[in-house]
Parts: sequence; structure tokens; C-alpha cells
Amino acid sequence: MATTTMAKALNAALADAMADDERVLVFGEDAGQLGGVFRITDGLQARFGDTRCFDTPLAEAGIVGFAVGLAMSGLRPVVEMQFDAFAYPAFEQIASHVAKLRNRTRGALSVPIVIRVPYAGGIGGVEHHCDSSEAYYAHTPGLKVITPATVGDAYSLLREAIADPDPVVFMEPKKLYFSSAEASLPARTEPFGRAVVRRPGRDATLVAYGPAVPVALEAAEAAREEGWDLEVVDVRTIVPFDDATVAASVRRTGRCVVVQEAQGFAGVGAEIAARVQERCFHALHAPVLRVSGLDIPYPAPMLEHTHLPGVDRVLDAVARLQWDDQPDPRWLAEGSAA
Amino acid sequence: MATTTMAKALNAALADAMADDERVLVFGEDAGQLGGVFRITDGLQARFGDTRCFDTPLAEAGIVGFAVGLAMSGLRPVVEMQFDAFAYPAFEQIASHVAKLRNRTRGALSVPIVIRVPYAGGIGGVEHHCDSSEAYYAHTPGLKVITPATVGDAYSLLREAIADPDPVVFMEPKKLYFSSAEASLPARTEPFGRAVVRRPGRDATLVAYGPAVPVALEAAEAAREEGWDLEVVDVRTIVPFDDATVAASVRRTGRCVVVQEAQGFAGVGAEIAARVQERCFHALHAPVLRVSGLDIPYPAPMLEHTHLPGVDRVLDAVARLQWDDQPDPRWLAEGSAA
Amino acid sequence: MTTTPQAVRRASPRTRPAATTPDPAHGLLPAGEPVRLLDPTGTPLPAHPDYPEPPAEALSELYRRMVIGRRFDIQATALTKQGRLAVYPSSRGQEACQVGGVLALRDTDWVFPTYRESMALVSRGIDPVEVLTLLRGDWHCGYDPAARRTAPQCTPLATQCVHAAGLAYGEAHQGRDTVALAFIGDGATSEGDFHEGINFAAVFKAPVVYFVQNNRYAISVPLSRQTAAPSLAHKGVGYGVPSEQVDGNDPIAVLAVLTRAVAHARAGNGPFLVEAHTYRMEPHTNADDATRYRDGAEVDAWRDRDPVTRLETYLRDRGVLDGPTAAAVAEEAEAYAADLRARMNTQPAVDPLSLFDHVYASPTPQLVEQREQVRAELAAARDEDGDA
Amino acid sequence: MTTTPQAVRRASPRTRPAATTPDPAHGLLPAGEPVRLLDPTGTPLPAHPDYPEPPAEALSELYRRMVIGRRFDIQATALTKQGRLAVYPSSRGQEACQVGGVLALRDTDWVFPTYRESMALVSRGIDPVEVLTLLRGDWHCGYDPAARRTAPQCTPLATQCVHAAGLAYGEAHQGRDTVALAFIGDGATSEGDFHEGINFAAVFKAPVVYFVQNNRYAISVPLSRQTAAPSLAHKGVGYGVPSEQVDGNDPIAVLAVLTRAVAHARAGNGPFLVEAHTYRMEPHTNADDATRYRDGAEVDAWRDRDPVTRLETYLRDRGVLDGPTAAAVAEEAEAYAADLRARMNTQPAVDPLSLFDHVYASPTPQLVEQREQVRAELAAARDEDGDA
Ligand SMILES: Cc1ncc(C[n+]2csc(CCOP(=O)(O)OP(=O)(O)O)c2C)c(N)n1
Ligand SMILES: Cc1ncc(C[n+]2csc(CCOP(=O)(O)OP(=O)(O)O)c2C)c(N)n1
Ligand SMILES: [Mg+2]
Ligand SMILES: [Mg+2]
Repeated sequence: MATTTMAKALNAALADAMADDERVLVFGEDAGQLGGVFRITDGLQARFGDTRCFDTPLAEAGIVGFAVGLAMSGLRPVVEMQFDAFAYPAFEQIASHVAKLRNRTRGALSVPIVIRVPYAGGIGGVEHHCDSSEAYYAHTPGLKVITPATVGDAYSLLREAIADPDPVVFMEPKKLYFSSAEASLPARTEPFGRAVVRRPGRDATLVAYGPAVPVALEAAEAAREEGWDLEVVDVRTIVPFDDATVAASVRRTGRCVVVQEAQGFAGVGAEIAARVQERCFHALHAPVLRVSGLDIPYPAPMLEHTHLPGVDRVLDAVARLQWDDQPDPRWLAEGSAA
Repeated sequence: MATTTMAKALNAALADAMADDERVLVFGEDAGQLGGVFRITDGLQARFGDTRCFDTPLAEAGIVGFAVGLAMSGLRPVVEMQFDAFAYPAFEQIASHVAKLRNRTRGALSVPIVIRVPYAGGIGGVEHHCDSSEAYYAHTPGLKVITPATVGDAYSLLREAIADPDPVVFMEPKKLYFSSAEASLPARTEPFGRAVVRRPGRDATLVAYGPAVPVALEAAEAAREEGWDLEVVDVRTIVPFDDATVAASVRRTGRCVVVQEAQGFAGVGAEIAARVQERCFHALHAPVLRVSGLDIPYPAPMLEHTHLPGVDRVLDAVARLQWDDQPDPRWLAEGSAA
Repeated sequence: MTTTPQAVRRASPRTRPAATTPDPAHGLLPAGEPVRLLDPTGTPLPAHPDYPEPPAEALSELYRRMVIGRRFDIQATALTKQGRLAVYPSSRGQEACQVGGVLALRDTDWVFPTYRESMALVSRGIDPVEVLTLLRGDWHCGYDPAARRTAPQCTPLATQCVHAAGLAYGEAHQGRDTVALAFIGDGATSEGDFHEGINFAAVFKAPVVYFVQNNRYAISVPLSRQTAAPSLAHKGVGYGVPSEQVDGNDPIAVLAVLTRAVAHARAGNGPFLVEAHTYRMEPHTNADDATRYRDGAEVDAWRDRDPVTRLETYLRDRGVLDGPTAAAVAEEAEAYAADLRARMNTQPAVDPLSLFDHVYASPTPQLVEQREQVRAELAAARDEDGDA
Repeated sequence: MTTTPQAVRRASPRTRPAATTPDPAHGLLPAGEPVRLLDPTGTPLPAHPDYPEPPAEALSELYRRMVIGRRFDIQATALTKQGRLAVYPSSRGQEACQVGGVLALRDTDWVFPTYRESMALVSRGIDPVEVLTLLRGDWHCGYDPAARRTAPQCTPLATQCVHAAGLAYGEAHQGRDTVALAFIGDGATSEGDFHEGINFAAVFKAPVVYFVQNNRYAISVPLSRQTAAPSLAHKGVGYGVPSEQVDGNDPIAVLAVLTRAVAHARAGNGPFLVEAHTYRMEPHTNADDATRYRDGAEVDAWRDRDPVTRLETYLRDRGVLDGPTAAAVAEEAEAYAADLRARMNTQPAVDPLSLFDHVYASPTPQLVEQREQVRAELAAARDEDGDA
């Protein structure tokens, strides 16, 4: 097995999809000759020509809406948003058309579009370049929302996204683009809709996705010293969500911490926490806790490490999971407990 | 006390704010001479002139961005988005500027803008006219997100929103616009950041906001027949959220159902459920359950009653709160309980 | 890639270019006046140098469809008053545009309509009951867009402009000579998506005709609050797109201008922008009160330019239309309306469980769960009804 | 409100209007060629009928600030290589625009810059350390926008165009004669917000100058993928906004055209659109590899039109600039750079707890809770450091 990076795996997935299916078109700002600012589309224009991989005007609603039209003509567009916050101009096209066209037409039109969004921070990026925007899409029925955390998943999930009959918002954790791993491509990993236990453990479950997965794994490693054996579940596909795998893990361990990089309020982690306690209430020894980014606009590079949930913040949460079966005093702080 | 409607209360709040502070400008599509498609701005142009209440070109990013500029010049713009889904074109202006300007400039610039969004359904509206979009805003740090459910709150919260130093997304449940109630205006109700117990009860807490509040109240009334005494908490201000009031209620009752009209996945109700179980774990006899709209695009008028969470769906959830202290079998269905 | 700096390439260093430099906007600006082939009363104007009159058969067909279209519109308005439709945006007064627009196309072309285009869609041959599905409220889009090559009627303003660009480019990319016609209102040209859509079409030379029906209002917002431009057609040059204004109540001119615009696009020259000056005679929708923002005199002035009467007068004067033919068309229109009325008379049956069918190609586990919940609720409700 | 239908009012019924109808686009279209007062070598062209040369003192000041601006830019690039800045988008080659733009303004006017305008901001007198705060990464905007009447540098493309319209309208509404100058790049004109912003400004007659620096690339995307228009200035007419093209490497022409544009706006005539044809000599930012999309010959051709040399040659030829003055300016620029270097040499101290200060006017209970958590984390980390 060779060593490769997530960026290269994504590039290979695009190339292989284009080679296999001439209906696949790849485009966006700088996606053509430059190969994208992260080089994810590197070499595609040279190999497949500039009618299959090309630059567009700087207009994100335009890019997504153009993809809608292309899909209506029978093509399979894969578009690149340059950074998370720069997909916001396309929000109406995504929420009112991409997500709804199949539904509006009783299935007569489908919109097999992939919208690739490099997201989240940890790269020292300046403002507007590090937003975690997955919750906006996950809250929008009709979209599938996928986020790989490993090199193999990057390849496999992107291939699946392109082949999928539904629109997929494909969230790429940009801080993982250039971390390398052993992987042989083409890889086939678990399909859409399946979460994966990345590390088995008995004492508590860390549920994480995208950029938070390596943090959770590192925390699980560090937790050994404290005597905790933590299981780590990688969500992989936020929509559709894999309740079975997550609930099974939490029922086994009896404790759960959800880890996400995004600001916490009304995020995906809230959904996961709500689902887990709905489904595993009687198995839980403690409330489901959440570790997330702060509820602030993504900060400047010199302050991002304070914002980002790191190993310590995860371990702090694990420590609050009532190992001695004493309730955390803060749950009793206000009002009277029943 | 006279009988009035939420629409009239909102209109009065705008008029009074304009009379009190000449920096207040009101504008949007059809906001001028027509008085808005819901007549919320009725009469304002005639009374205050067309430089203080006016129509704009049809461009929502334009409307919100124009308001940003006006706020920079020292004015206090109140803008109307015609319907929920028609605010999506403004999403970038809202998420990247309105929400962040104070933060980006270390407080040197503030953006005291009110963005009024008539939202949610129940009015037989055709597609794109009934979205529940509050979660998008609630997930965006820097925005306050407010939603009145009573005539008095409509007046009082809107006045407070206009006076607030921060940007406020003011979500108006359009199905409540023309329901009337006794109210004497100008009303002053509880301030921003406070939830209110609309109906006291001992057995379980229904937490609801906006269009779901009347549903929760009706359900509480109907629950009496089943022998349940339900408390209803009206959230009122989604951001900032009133943990104290909600947690105190749930600690008293030991059971909680969150009711929202929006599609459920990663919505505000998920946040509330997650927060409540975090804070009240040891007081809970059952998991916090959620009742919401289905995870589908808002349906056509003839099907909306199936989508909308009604009294029956709320009562079904209440029934699942383990009154006999037997776990709901579905929580044990998959995997093994600890 | 250009290697010479444009600013340098363009001018010689020592002499100021004379005012006679070829105008780079040449061929892109619209004429200063809307194209018109008939005067407001239906009398023909002198032949237009650029726009020959369409053949007589086309004009007869235009007339026939306009009469049916108007009758349909009146019927739909009546159905709304009876509570059969949730809402109806009438296009009465805009018949020349609604019908002229689709008549300029082939069946293999695509139409991108707005909520206003119900008349255009029935004129394209789509079953009126299917057209009215959206407004009746039993589902969103009632026809099969792929089969009818007609996008769902678009409500989020101007968003269809971008779809049209993508569709047209996609068709060309696959070697088909499809043209896309995107309808849009005057107000919607202010939206960013109009700009992005026409620009994409121009940059990618996509065969799209953007057809602005400037009916002078966006609900209540008058044109003066929408633009300060000499005309909306003057936006074309800023995208390198040729454009034209036309009298939108002159059916012959509309058909002539659109025919040329479609030919331009089909020939591979990229998009074309047409602005038709017209007027909606009815309120924005039945829910609107137009007296709040426009006076009767204005409406009356436009009544005098009625496009149906105007075409009828002309065709009668030219001898293309005689009394019996006109009567036959009127009869056909009546029958059309009667059939529609009858078929709209029954409440459509909609299965609540179908809500879960088309969110994704196949429902997610979460939707399966929710479907079961709804199924149980419905069963419980039936039981209760049974008990009562 | 207009009560006569426009389409009818405009033409007489029986005669086809002659080709001599007054052109409605008159006064709105840009000249076919960019305005230029100096040839590429710095030799003056014959006097321009519309654009008189600015006074000599203004040109000396223009020169001085351009020299300092360039030196600043070189210094910032060097600081980036040393790791002192997270990223730096250079505007070398665009000095005429960066400096000419702000020189045309009064202190009471507002500037709406993009990420590219660091040079413009230092030219406006903002402390360079404050300007570089964003790019250094200790906070977002380092200067006080209200005090400096300069919006934070804007990254979301074209969004500032709308803010400028609002600000300018708001100032006028309050009786002040402020002009807003919005910088924007060629690529960003494709965004919907450019369209919406300039249209709002036009409809509300807001005193805004939209100043497009067309440097022919948007990162790697060439102008040909951005527009098919004869020029970006040709977009103005579609909004009813007068517009002009200018040679963006001719500092005198840039200042002359902008001076007139600002006067137009200040006089209450609404917005004005200027497109400057220029070139960025450096990559998009230090992170960019420009050799991937443009060749050396193209860059070299533009090097021959260096705006600083061009102005210097002209001023020396005219006797406005002599050797000692030029040396003094160079020295001032060196001192400016040295001071910047020294002050950027230390790592700024940023308090992590300040993260919670400016999310809202006062923190929400949730933020207070999170601040306590972070405070505890920091204390724990300090303890651990102490232990180690
Ligand atoms: C993005 C968006 N904003 C607002 C609306 C609400 N709306 C529906 S129709 C309309 C007026 C449109 O006017 P115009 O484009 O002139 O078309 P017309 O209705 O006159 O045919 C408005 C504001 C919408 N549908 N979409
Ligand atoms: C809405 C949005 N989309 C994409 C980007 C990413 N981006 C930053 S600069 C840039 C190129 C802009 O080109 P241009 O407008 O020509 O200005 P220039 O950089 O040449 O000065 C792009 C695509 C962004 N900042 N905002
Ligand atoms: Mg209109
Ligand atoms: Mg550029």
C-alpha cells in the first residue's frame, strides 16, 4: 500500500469518475487550469479537456444553478465551492432548488449534483475561510451531507456521491487535505448511510465526524492514561444518519460525548445528542455531552486553537460522565432536582 | 383592553419605533405604498414619508446589504423579507456580514438591524412560502433570533429588537398574524433572553416557540382528559436561549417534549433537547422527546396538515414519556441495553 | 491566452483616437424604441427593416392560442374565486408575450417559466389541470418537466435564469441544438441570479433567450424603483449579449422578435435578451389589491392596447381571419374552459404517505421511521372516525 | 406615478421612428477606449477633451504615495516570506489605482476596500500595522472603520458594493455630502452582489463610485471566463449609471477620471462606474503559483507599463520632480518600511478571552458559560506548564 493524501484521493476519485462516465463534468472557480486552490482538480482539465473540467465566472449561485440546468440535461455536475463561507451566495439555489427539485416534480426530475465544500478550520486561514457550515445543509431535507475523515473514505464516498441519484453536499475537512495515510486506491469503504467504529472501546463512546475524528481518536489514545477505554464512531454520512451503529455503541458503553468542530448551538452535534438520548436513555449513566467549537464567529489564526475543540476539551467532557455515579454538580446547580 | 391581531401589533410597534426615533427606517419589497403583502407596514409611508418607509428593488442580498451600509451611517434599518424562503438570497450578507461585523471590528462597528421574516406554514401557501428557517439563523453566532407567539410579545419584542444594539432576526409566525387577542398596546412583556411559562403544570413540560406555542397550549388542554397536567414554556427568544427557565420547569416536571414546526433534523428543537438532557439528566424519567415537522420539503397546501405537528402528535409523544416507568420498547429495539 | 496587455494593444501611443473608433457596443444595444409592427389599434406600420412579419399561418395560430389562453386565464381566475385554487397569478394583458414566447420555439426546446406563465404553459400544450396543480395545492409541479421540456414554474425570482443557462449549455455539450427560453419579470431582473444567469450564458455561449415581460410592476413596486436604466434591454451589452425591446402588446412584433432571438441562439451565437413592454391587467394575484398602488386611468389606457383585439383587428383587416373562423376559435376556447371547469370540479385525492416518496430517490431510514409514524397516526384517526 | 403606457408614449403610430431618435444610452456608455493621458513610456498625449490634467501638487503627492505604497507592498511580501503574515495579496502593478482611488476622496468620504487594497489603506493614512492585522492573524479588522471612514477589508466578493450603496444613501439621508468609493476586482463583477449593489445605488441615487480594478485575473480565472462584454464599464448603462474606462497604469488618467467620478457622485447625480485596465504583477497571494496560468512574456509586457516609472518619467520631464526630491521620497519610503518591519517583529499578544467580547454587545449567558470553561482550560494549561 502506498502513502497518499486526502487531497490526492479526492483528485483520483474525480479522475476515475470522469473516466468511467463522460456525463461527469467538474467545474468551479479556478477548477480548470489551476486545478483548484487546493489542487483537488489538478490535472483534470489537461486529461479530460476544457469542456469537462473548467473555470466559471465568480458567482456561486451561478455555479450551483448552472449545475442544476446541466443535471436537467442529463449530465452529472460536480462543482467546487472555493471555501465554506463562499458557498453562502448559493444558499437559495441549494435550499430552494437543489434540495427540492425531485420532490417538487414527484421524482420526474432528479438532481444528481455533487457540491464539494472545503470546510472548517485548523489551517490558519483568515476570516470567512474556516466556517463549519454542515448544519445548514443537514437541516435542509432533500440533501445528502457527507464528510470523510480518512483517505479511503475520501475516495470511496466521493465516488459514491457522484454515482448517487440525489444531490450530495460533500464536506471536505480542509485541515485533513494534506495529512497522509497508507491507502490503496481505488478504495471501497462502507457505503452511504453507514457510520463506522474507528476504535473500539468499552467505557464511553465518542461520536465525531470530519475534522473532529482525528481529535476524537487522539483523545481516546490519551484517555488510556486516565484509565478510560473509549470507543470512537466516525459518522461519515451526516444525512442519512446511521442511528443503528451509533445507538448500538452507546448502548454498549453507556456513555457518550459528541465531538464537532462547528459552533455548537443548533448544530449537527445537537441532533446527534438528541437522537442518542432518545434512543439510549435507559442505557445512559450520564447525559450525552457535547464538545464543539465556541458559539462565536470563527476567530483569527492566532486564536483558532482556543476555539477549536481539542483533546483536552474532549477529555474534560469525558471526565464529567459521572464515573463515580455522582451527578455533576452543575446539573443540580439551578432549581431542584426531582 | 381591546382586541387586536399580531399583524396590527407589529404594525404599531414599527410606527411607535419610527415616531420615537427618526433613525429608524423601514423598507423592503412592497413595504412602501402597499404596506407589505401582510400589511405589517401599512400606513407607515403615508405617516412618515417615503424616505423613511419605502420599496426597494427585488433583491434580498441588496436589501440586507443596504441595511448594513445604512447602519454604518448611524441609522437603524428594519427590513422585511417577503417570505421565509425569499430571505435565502441574503444568506451570505446575513451570515458573513450582519452576524460578524461587530466581532470583526472588535466592536467598532455595530449592526443594529432588524430582519423581519414571516415564516412557517399553516396558511395554505404554495411552495417556498412556508419554510421554517429559524435554525439557519440560530446556528449563526452573532445573530439574535426572536419569535413571538402572542400579540403582546409581537409588539414588545419587536420594539426591543429595534432598540437592541445587535442584529436581530425577527421570525414572525405568519399563521398567527391574523389571530386576534385582547391586548393593550404599547405592551411591555418579558425582555430578550427570557422564556415564559405560558401554562403551569406538574406532569411534563412542553417547550415550544413561535407557531408551535398555540399547538402546545391546545395539546395541554386536551391532555387534561388523559389525566396529564402539562406545563407549556414559550421560548420566545431562541438566541439568547433561556436555559434557566426551561431547566427549572423540566426539573419540576421530570419530563419534557420539545415542539417545533420546522423539520426536525438539526433544528432548534434538537438543541433544546440536547441542552435539557445535559442540564436535567437526573431529573428526567424519560428521554426528552421531540415533535416536529417531517424531514421533507414543506408540502403542498392539501398535504400540509399531515406535515404540521398537531395536537395528536404532541399527545402521542407525551404518552411515550414512560408514565408507568416502563421503557418504550423502541428504545430497546436495536442492540442490547446496558 | 492573451499575452498583450489590452490597454496597450488598443491605442497607438501618440495620437488620441478619433471619435470614429468602431463602437465596441455595436450590435449589442437595443434600438432606442421598442420594435412595433402594428399600431395600438391593429393597423400595420411600415415594414420593419430587421423584423419581417411572420407568415399568415403562424399569425392565425398565434391568434387561436391567445384566445384560448385568455379564456383559460379567465377560467382560472373564476376557479380561484370559487376556492378551487389556492392562488392564481393572472397574465391577462400579457397574451402576446405568453403565447408569442412559446410559439417561437420547437417542441424540443426548453421553457423556463415563472409562476406567471400558466397561460404560456397551456399554450405549449400542457394539460391545464396539470398546469394548475401547483396553484390548486395538491402537489407542487403537476406536469412532467422532462417529458414536456418545461421546467417547473419557478417562484424564487430569477433563479431559473441560471438553470436555463446550464440546461442550454448541457444540451449543446451533448450535441443537441436545443434552445432554452427563460421567462422573467421586470422586478426579478434586480435579483443577483438574473445577472449571474445571463452572464453564465454569455460566457459559455449557451443558447438561451431571456425574455423579460416588463409589465411595469413587481406586485406593487413600480418600475422606477427597480431600475434607472434607459430600458431593461440595455442590460444586455454589459454581458456582451445582443438585446431588443419590443412592444409586448403587439403580438406580431413579439413573435417576430422572439423568432429572430431564438434563431440567433440556435445558430450558436449565444444568448439574446428581449424586453417586452406590457402590462398585467389583473392584480398580481387574486390575493392582491391593485387599487392600492395604481389608478384606474392607467389600467384603462392599457386596455386600449389589448393584444388580442389588436391582432384580431389586423387579421380581419388583412382578410386572414373571418367571422366564422373567429367564432370557431371562440367556441373552441369555451369548450376548453368548460372541460377545465369540469375536471377541476372534483377534489383531487392525495395520499399523505406520498409525502415521503420523492424526498430522495429512496427514503432514508429516518424517513421510513417517520412514514411509519404517520401511517399509525392516520390509522388511529380512521379508528376514531369509525368510533364516532 | 406614470399613467401613460411607456410603449405607447414613445412612438407615433403611423411612422417608423428615424434612426436619429435621441439615443437613450447617451451619456451612460463609456468611451470605446480607456481614457489615457500619458503614453506607456510616460510621454503626455494630446490634452483630453473631458479630463483635464490634475494640478501639479496633486501629481507630486500621487507620486509620493505610490512610491511609499510600493515599498509597503514589497515589505509586506517580505514579512509574509518570514512567516509574519498568514497571507498577503499584493497589489504591485496596481499602484495608480490603489493610490489614485483614495487621493480622489476627502477624509470625510468612505472607502469600501477588498482584501487587495492594503496599499490603498496605507495610502489613506491608516497605520500599516493596523492594516496588516487581518493578514497577520491576531484579529480580523485592525483599524477602527468608523474613525477611519474605511470599511473592513472585504473578502466575500462584491458584498461591499451593497454596503457602499447603503452607507452613501444613509449619509445623504442625514444631510451629509459623503461619497463612498467601492473597490472591486474584475472577477467579482460576476457576483450577484455587484449587480444588486450598483442597482440599489442607481435607484436610490446614492453617491457611490464603483471602481473596478480589472487586473485581468481572478486568481487564475482569466477575464474571458468572466465576461463576454466589450468592457466591464459597459455594465453601467444597464443600471442607468454613467461609466468610463481608464488606463489603470496611467496614474494621471486614473486620478483625473476618479476625480470627475467623485464630483459626479457628490453633486447628487448618483453612482458612477469606472473600470481601470491594470495588472497585478505578483501572484494572487503568496500562496498562489501564477506560473500555472500565465506566462512570463505577458508579465514582462506589463512590466514595461509600470505606473510608478511612468509617472516618475513624466514628472521629471515636466520638471515637477527633481533628483533630490525623488531621493527624499525614496528615503521616506525606506523609513516607512523600516518602521513597519520593526513593529511587525514582535508577536502580538492576544487574549484568548477576548474571543467572547464582541460577538454581541454583551455576552449571552451561553457565552458567559463558555468563557468560564475556556478560562478554566487556560488555568489548567498554565498549571500543567508550571508543573512541567
Ligand atoms: C427571491 C424572491 N423574492 C421575493 C419573492 C416574492 N415575489 C413573488 S412575485 C414578486 C414580484 C415579481 O415581479 P416581476 O418580476 O415584475 O414579475 P411579475 O409578477 O410582474 O410577473 C415577488 C416580490 C419571490 N418569489 N422570490
Ligand atoms: C463569494 C466569494 N467567492 C470566492 C472567494 C474566493 N476568492 C478570493 S479572491 C478571488 C478572486 C477575485 O478576483 P478579482 O475580483 O478579479 O479580484 P483580484 O483578486 O484580482 O483583485 C476569489 C475567487 C471569495 N473571497 N468570495
Ligand atoms: Mg412585473
Ligand atoms: Mg482580478
